[in-house]
Amino acid sequence: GTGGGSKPTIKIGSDGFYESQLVAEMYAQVLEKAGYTVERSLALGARKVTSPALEGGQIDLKPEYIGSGLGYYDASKPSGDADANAAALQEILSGKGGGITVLDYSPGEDTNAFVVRPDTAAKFSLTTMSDLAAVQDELTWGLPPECETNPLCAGALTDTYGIDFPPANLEALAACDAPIAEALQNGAVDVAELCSTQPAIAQFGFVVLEDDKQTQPAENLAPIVRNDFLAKLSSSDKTAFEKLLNDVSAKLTTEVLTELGVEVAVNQKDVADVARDFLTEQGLL
Amino acid sequence: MTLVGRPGIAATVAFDRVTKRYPGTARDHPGAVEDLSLEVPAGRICVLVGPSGCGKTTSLKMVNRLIEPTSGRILIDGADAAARDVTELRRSIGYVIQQVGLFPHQTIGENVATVPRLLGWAVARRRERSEELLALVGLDPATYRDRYPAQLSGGERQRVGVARALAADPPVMLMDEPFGAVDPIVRERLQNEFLRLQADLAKTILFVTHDIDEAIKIGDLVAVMQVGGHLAQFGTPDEILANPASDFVARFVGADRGLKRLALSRIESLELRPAVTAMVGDDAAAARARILADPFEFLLLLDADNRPLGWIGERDVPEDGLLEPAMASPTSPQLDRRTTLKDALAMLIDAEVQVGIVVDRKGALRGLVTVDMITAWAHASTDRAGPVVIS
Amino acid sequence: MTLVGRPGIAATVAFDRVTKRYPGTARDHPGAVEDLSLEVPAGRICVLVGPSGCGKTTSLKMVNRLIEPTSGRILIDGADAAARDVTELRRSIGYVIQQVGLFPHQTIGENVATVPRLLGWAVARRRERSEELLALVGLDPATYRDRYPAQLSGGERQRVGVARALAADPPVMLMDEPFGAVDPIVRERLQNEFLRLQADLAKTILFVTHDIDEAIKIGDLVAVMQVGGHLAQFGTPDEILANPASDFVARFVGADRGLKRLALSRIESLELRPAVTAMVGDDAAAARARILADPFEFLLLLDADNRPLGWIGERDVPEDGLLEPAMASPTSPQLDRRTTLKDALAMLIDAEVQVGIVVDRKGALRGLVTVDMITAWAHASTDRAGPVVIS
Amino acid sequence: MRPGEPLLDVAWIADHLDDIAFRLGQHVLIAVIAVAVGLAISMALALWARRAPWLRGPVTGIAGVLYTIPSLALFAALLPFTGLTLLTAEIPLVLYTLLILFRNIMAGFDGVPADVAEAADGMGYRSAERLLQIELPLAVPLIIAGVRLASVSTIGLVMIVSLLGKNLGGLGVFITEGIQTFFATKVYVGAALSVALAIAIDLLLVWLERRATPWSRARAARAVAAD
Amino acid sequence: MDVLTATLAWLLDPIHWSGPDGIPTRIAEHLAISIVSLAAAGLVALPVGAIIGHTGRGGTLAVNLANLGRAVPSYAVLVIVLPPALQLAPTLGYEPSLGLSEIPTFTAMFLLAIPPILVNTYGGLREVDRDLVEAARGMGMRERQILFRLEAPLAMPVIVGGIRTSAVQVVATATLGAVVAYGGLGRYIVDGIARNENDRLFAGVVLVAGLALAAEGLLALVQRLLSPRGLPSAGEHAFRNLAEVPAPPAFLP
Ligand SMILES: Nc1ncnc2c1ncn2[C@@H]1O[C@H](COP(=O)(O)OP(=O)(O)OP(=O)(O)O)[C@@H](O)[C@H]1O
Ligand SMILES: Nc1ncnc2c1ncn2[C@@H]1O[C@H](COP(=O)(O)OP(=O)(O)OP(=O)(O)O)[C@@H](O)[C@H]1O
Ligand SMILES: [Mg+2]
Ligand SMILES: [Mg+2]
Repeated sequence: GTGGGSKPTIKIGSDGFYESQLVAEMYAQVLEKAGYTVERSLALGARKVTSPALEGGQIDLKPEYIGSGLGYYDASKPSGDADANAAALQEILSGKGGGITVLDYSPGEDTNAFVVRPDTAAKFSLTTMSDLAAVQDELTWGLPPECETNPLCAGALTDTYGIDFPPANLEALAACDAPIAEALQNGAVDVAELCSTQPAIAQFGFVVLEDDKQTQPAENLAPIVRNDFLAKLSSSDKTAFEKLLNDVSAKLTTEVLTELGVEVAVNQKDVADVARDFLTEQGLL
Repeated sequence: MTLVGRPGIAATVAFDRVTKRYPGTARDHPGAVEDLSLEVPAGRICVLVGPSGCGKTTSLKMVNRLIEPTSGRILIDGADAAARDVTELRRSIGYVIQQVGLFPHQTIGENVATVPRLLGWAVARRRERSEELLALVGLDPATYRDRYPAQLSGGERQRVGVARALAADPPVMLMDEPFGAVDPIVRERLQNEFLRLQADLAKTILFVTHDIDEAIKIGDLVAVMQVGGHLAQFGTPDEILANPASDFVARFVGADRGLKRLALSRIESLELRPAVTAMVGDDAAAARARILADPFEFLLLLDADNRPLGWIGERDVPEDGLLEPAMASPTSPQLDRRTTLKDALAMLIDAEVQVGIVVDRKGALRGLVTVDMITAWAHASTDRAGPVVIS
Repeated sequence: MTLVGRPGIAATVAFDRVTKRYPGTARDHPGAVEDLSLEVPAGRICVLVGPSGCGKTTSLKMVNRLIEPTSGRILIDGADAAARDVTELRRSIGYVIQQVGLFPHQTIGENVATVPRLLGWAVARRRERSEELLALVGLDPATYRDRYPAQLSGGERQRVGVARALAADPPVMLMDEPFGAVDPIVRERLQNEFLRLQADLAKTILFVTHDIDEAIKIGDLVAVMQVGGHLAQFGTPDEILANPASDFVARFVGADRGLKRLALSRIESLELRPAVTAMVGDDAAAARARILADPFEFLLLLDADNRPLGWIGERDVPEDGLLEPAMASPTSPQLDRRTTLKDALAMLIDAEVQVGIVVDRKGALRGLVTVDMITAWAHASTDRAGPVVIS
Repeated sequence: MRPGEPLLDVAWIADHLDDIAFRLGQHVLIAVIAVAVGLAISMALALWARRAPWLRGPVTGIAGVLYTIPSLALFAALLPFTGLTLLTAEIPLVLYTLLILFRNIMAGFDGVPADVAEAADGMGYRSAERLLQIELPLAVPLIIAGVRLASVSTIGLVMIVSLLGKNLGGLGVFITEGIQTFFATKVYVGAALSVALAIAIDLLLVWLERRATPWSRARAARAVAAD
Repeated sequence: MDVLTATLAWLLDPIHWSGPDGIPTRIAEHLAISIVSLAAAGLVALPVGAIIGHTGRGGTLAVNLANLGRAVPSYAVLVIVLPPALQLAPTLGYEPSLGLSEIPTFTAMFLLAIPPILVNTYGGLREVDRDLVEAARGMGMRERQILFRLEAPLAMPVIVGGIRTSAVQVVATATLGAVVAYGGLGRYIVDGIARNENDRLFAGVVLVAGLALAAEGLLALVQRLLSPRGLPSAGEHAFRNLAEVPAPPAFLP
């Protein structure tokens, strides 16, 4: 990394759950190495908090999932096409909080995954989501509260996979969260919407049903940063700054996200350490 | 008056070497009550009196076993209270406390009917009973039955407290400073009503007070207690006033105990002295002769119905003519048989002619009383066991 | 005693046609105080007495303006209280109430020094002052100064209350039933201490009580009030007892007011009667002759220092030989000049030989007193304005 | 929660003592600030309501209504103005203390015995002197009682602040993280420590009260002596 | 401001007044869990409170426990109870869905509801003038008669006060159930957040607040009805126990 002139202070935020924190931490560390002073506001409880925070300039930078980030503003937009999502998101964010820039997104993603217990998979011989339609009424579905209004959830299920919404047996549980995983593991639900990199999947040996018709949004991770911060940087610094973050994004494959997730959520390593080890190993520090 | 009047539902109450030490008080430290023995005959009022902290309340509560004695027995009609079922025992003993302890959430009627309800009397009988009792203590049932305690004056509450304690016509009543909380004037009235009541009911009553005058007025028997729970003296008010058993008792009953004693007896107990009298219209000369012959130098003029009109000094009786009302000069106190000797003495001291004229209900003369007669009576009635204690 | 003893820091207090009606009470309904006029000379104790609710407290509180009169003026040393700054006024008036109102969070020392602190005295002076006052009311400063009110008995608290009121040596003191909350024995003691104190201090004191006996004992002047806030009578205790102005007053002071009056005077006010005496070792024959000659039939035997040993009935005086102590039979009450006539009468009534022997401090004979002498005195001292009211 | 996970992962605790200490400290700080500010505001309101009694009802009522507003909604509403700051965190906490503190302070003033107040007036205390020298000291026990309750309550509530991120969450962060990552130990540590903290602060305040009110101990002493 | 109008509009929209996600259904669900939890808490807290209150033994312990319970947020209780509740379903043979929603929600609300009822019952009985109890005992009332005929009636306002506090905070906190897929008004709040629909969210808030106030009012009425006549109605006193103060609704993650 390069130095050159005094660097402004940057406020980095993240969503509540560990993966977002992890990536935010990576941003923070590379920027610190490059001489930026970093103020962290990690683990902001919910988008209800993070979005106003970013738009209001409480934070300058955060990792964003280009799919759900887009969905937060317009549930009808997100698609399976990463470029499209990124572009759409950029389009919306340009108008928010005096302009927000979406930098390069990661190759890897942490998208919605519909998973079942092995026994269920075996019993109904389920491998793809198309297999679900036939047995939909025999299963209890664990779907997030926003599913109904989310084209990628209710929409996709009905239109693409011919599954009625709401299903006969539905439990409304936030995706990727503790209760839904518990519920799935203990048979309170049979199909649950989790996140593809979620360690629980490995832990409990859940079976991820292949989204054979590519309905789920591209949920690649991209740094999003306030323009008024970028404006503070000399053009050279600005390029350097964007490169730093894009380099990080470049390293984040789905496998990486999953592994690191296990480190944090299963082995209970501290986010900062996990980030540091990874970056050093990747030669980014 | 069905039950109410029924007298003689009373029992003897006896303390037999009763001692109470509260836990936590030092070994050597005297108990709240020490080795108390006394017997209250059925139908009598025994007043426990003494300075604050001397063990009155403790003694009382041991009778209905709100407090259990450390040692000794309490016998009711000869039966050991400790042997009886405590609930049944308490229901058979009336209990009145200074704070009255009326149940604020129940009407006066319900309050009075408390024990009957506990005893499972029928509703009708309970109502009848509580009205009867309210009337008995001088509260109009129609007015008070449905009020709540908060709506009564202190004196009225005390009456209700007494009524409640009487409800099941218990042979024994315990009263802990029942009139302690009301002002002197009301208190006086309550005491008198209480005595009138007891005259009908003749309960056995243990009555606690720290006011010696109340004790003397109320008690058939008085037990003077001393801090440390010792019984300093037990006897009739007269005995205690006449012969205080110790300096403590003497000081407690007060220097004027002689006068207090006089309050215990009434004119009726004196041998009245005849007056030299004359009727309006009598011949003056004869009357003058009679009074001059007599050592006492005032002639008492009466009207046609023997009602005293006033005195005529012997020298002022005309030597002839007839006696006229106008001749009589200022009168003396008029007393009757029920006047206490103390009040009589007080009035005589105050009066011009220091001779009291005793009249009957119709106001007719019955005789005379003088200061000397009263002092002489006091003197004679003092039984001279032991020398007089001089305070 | 620096400040404390300083007498005569006192002011006259006068009520001039003062009326108080509490808001919300009906027009026709009488006020709490109606048209009250009376004057208390500097250095005197004026007791307001009357049944509950008669307006005593209201009257008192109008002096330090805790209550403002509806009409009329209150003059302190002739100056209208209403015209003075209320804070300054209150700080110049001592105030003692029945519940004492000690500040529970301050030590006794701090409590006593309250007004001095408000007046901004220096710390040292304040401490000195409060110790002085504690000593004055009979509480050892070393022991009590640093205690808290909760650690004192009722009686001790009352003393502290008085000390606190005296702290700034105010010319006027207001006391509302100051001894109302303590038991009769303690109360008696407090009253005596209070009188002793006032003898030194000579403050102008308005004192409220509903106990007529306390009023008579404490007051130089007594104002008897009647429910409705009317002044029923205002005068010295003796005037009120001798001539109650109305039936209400007569009933309120009680049937035995004659005796109460006796409590106001002492043996010293009697003309003592000489005794026929003889010394141990005198010749019996001579003594016998003397006593037989005298109408009174008891010889009083004295020891070498003129101290009475007892009576010898005239018939029992030996015809020859010398007089010996053994001959003297039971004695009579021994009184001294300070004994009240009431107590004297009480003792005489009680005694065997109904003659009181008055002795001096050393116990030497000064003379005799009899019941007749007392009653005669009472008779003589009653001024006969108006007929005697017979209750 | 995780299959075969020990009920309590002592190793994790051992490794994270400093982290735990930091969270604990943060928790205390946030709670103390909230109660202190709440006390100041309540006291001001109480003094005002003493002059204007009509205020009493409304103040109590409003303080009660505040209780039904979920903190998330409150945060969302505040964020644009106060940002991701301690201020944002404290505002709901402070609001939640008002009901308790205001009411106890008022009760403390009410509790001054009538005879004491009358004696004070009778001896010529000015209103301010009376307040500072008599009424406040006598209200102390009830005020401290209120502070104790407010503290325990606030300690439990600090959890809500973890919505505002790690920087402010106190022990709440452990609980949320523990839940997210199926790690019971964190949840237990978070809950247990806040209970312990509550006890500790409560005891501290009890001690403080004793120091501040020697007279009430005197009373107790006598009560014992009496019987 | 537009939030307010939007919320109002949402509330007035007939669509939201019918069907399984309709306001009536949600209120019914909300009331169901609240009432059941309250009833269960009462079944436990009233007898215990009565015993320690009458005998005066173990009071301080119970009260302090109740107060300290406040330091544990209901949300923590919820998630701590969730796993065992789910795992026990097979062995105890209830529907897993119960273990997912009802049981955790019920447990959290049950524990939340106990302290106020317990502490007030205890305190209410303690406040009864000892002289009265003495008089009653002296007249030969049995202990249970003293409890039921004297202490309980006199303490009734305080006891109902405790139930009132419990009710308010349970109603306000039962929204938590929505996190574990329970229904009730919490759904609107959770869903509103998840879907970023402020009107739905604040409609939920308003409905909960309304229901809480309704419960408050209703029980205040009951309290007045059950207050024994002849007693001067006691003014508001100081809070002596945390349990006398309704807990603010737990936050939603
Ligand atoms: N429950 C108790 N425990 C310990 N000591 C007690 C208890 N009750 C009373 N005492 C002590 O026992 C003694 C006698 O108390 P008791 O109440 O019988 O006195 P009393 O004569 O009724 O006094 P008072 O006239 O003030 O009512 C007192 O010293 C008191 O302090
Ligand atoms: N603040 C008040 N408002 C209305 N009426 C009052 C008030 N204070 C006293 N009164 C009434 O004024 C009358 C006189 O009251 P006050 O207190 O002066 O009587 P008191 O002689 O002191 O009685 P006690 O001996 O009981 O103290 C009573 O009828 C009382 O009811
Ligand atoms: Mg007693
Ligand atoms: Mg008065």
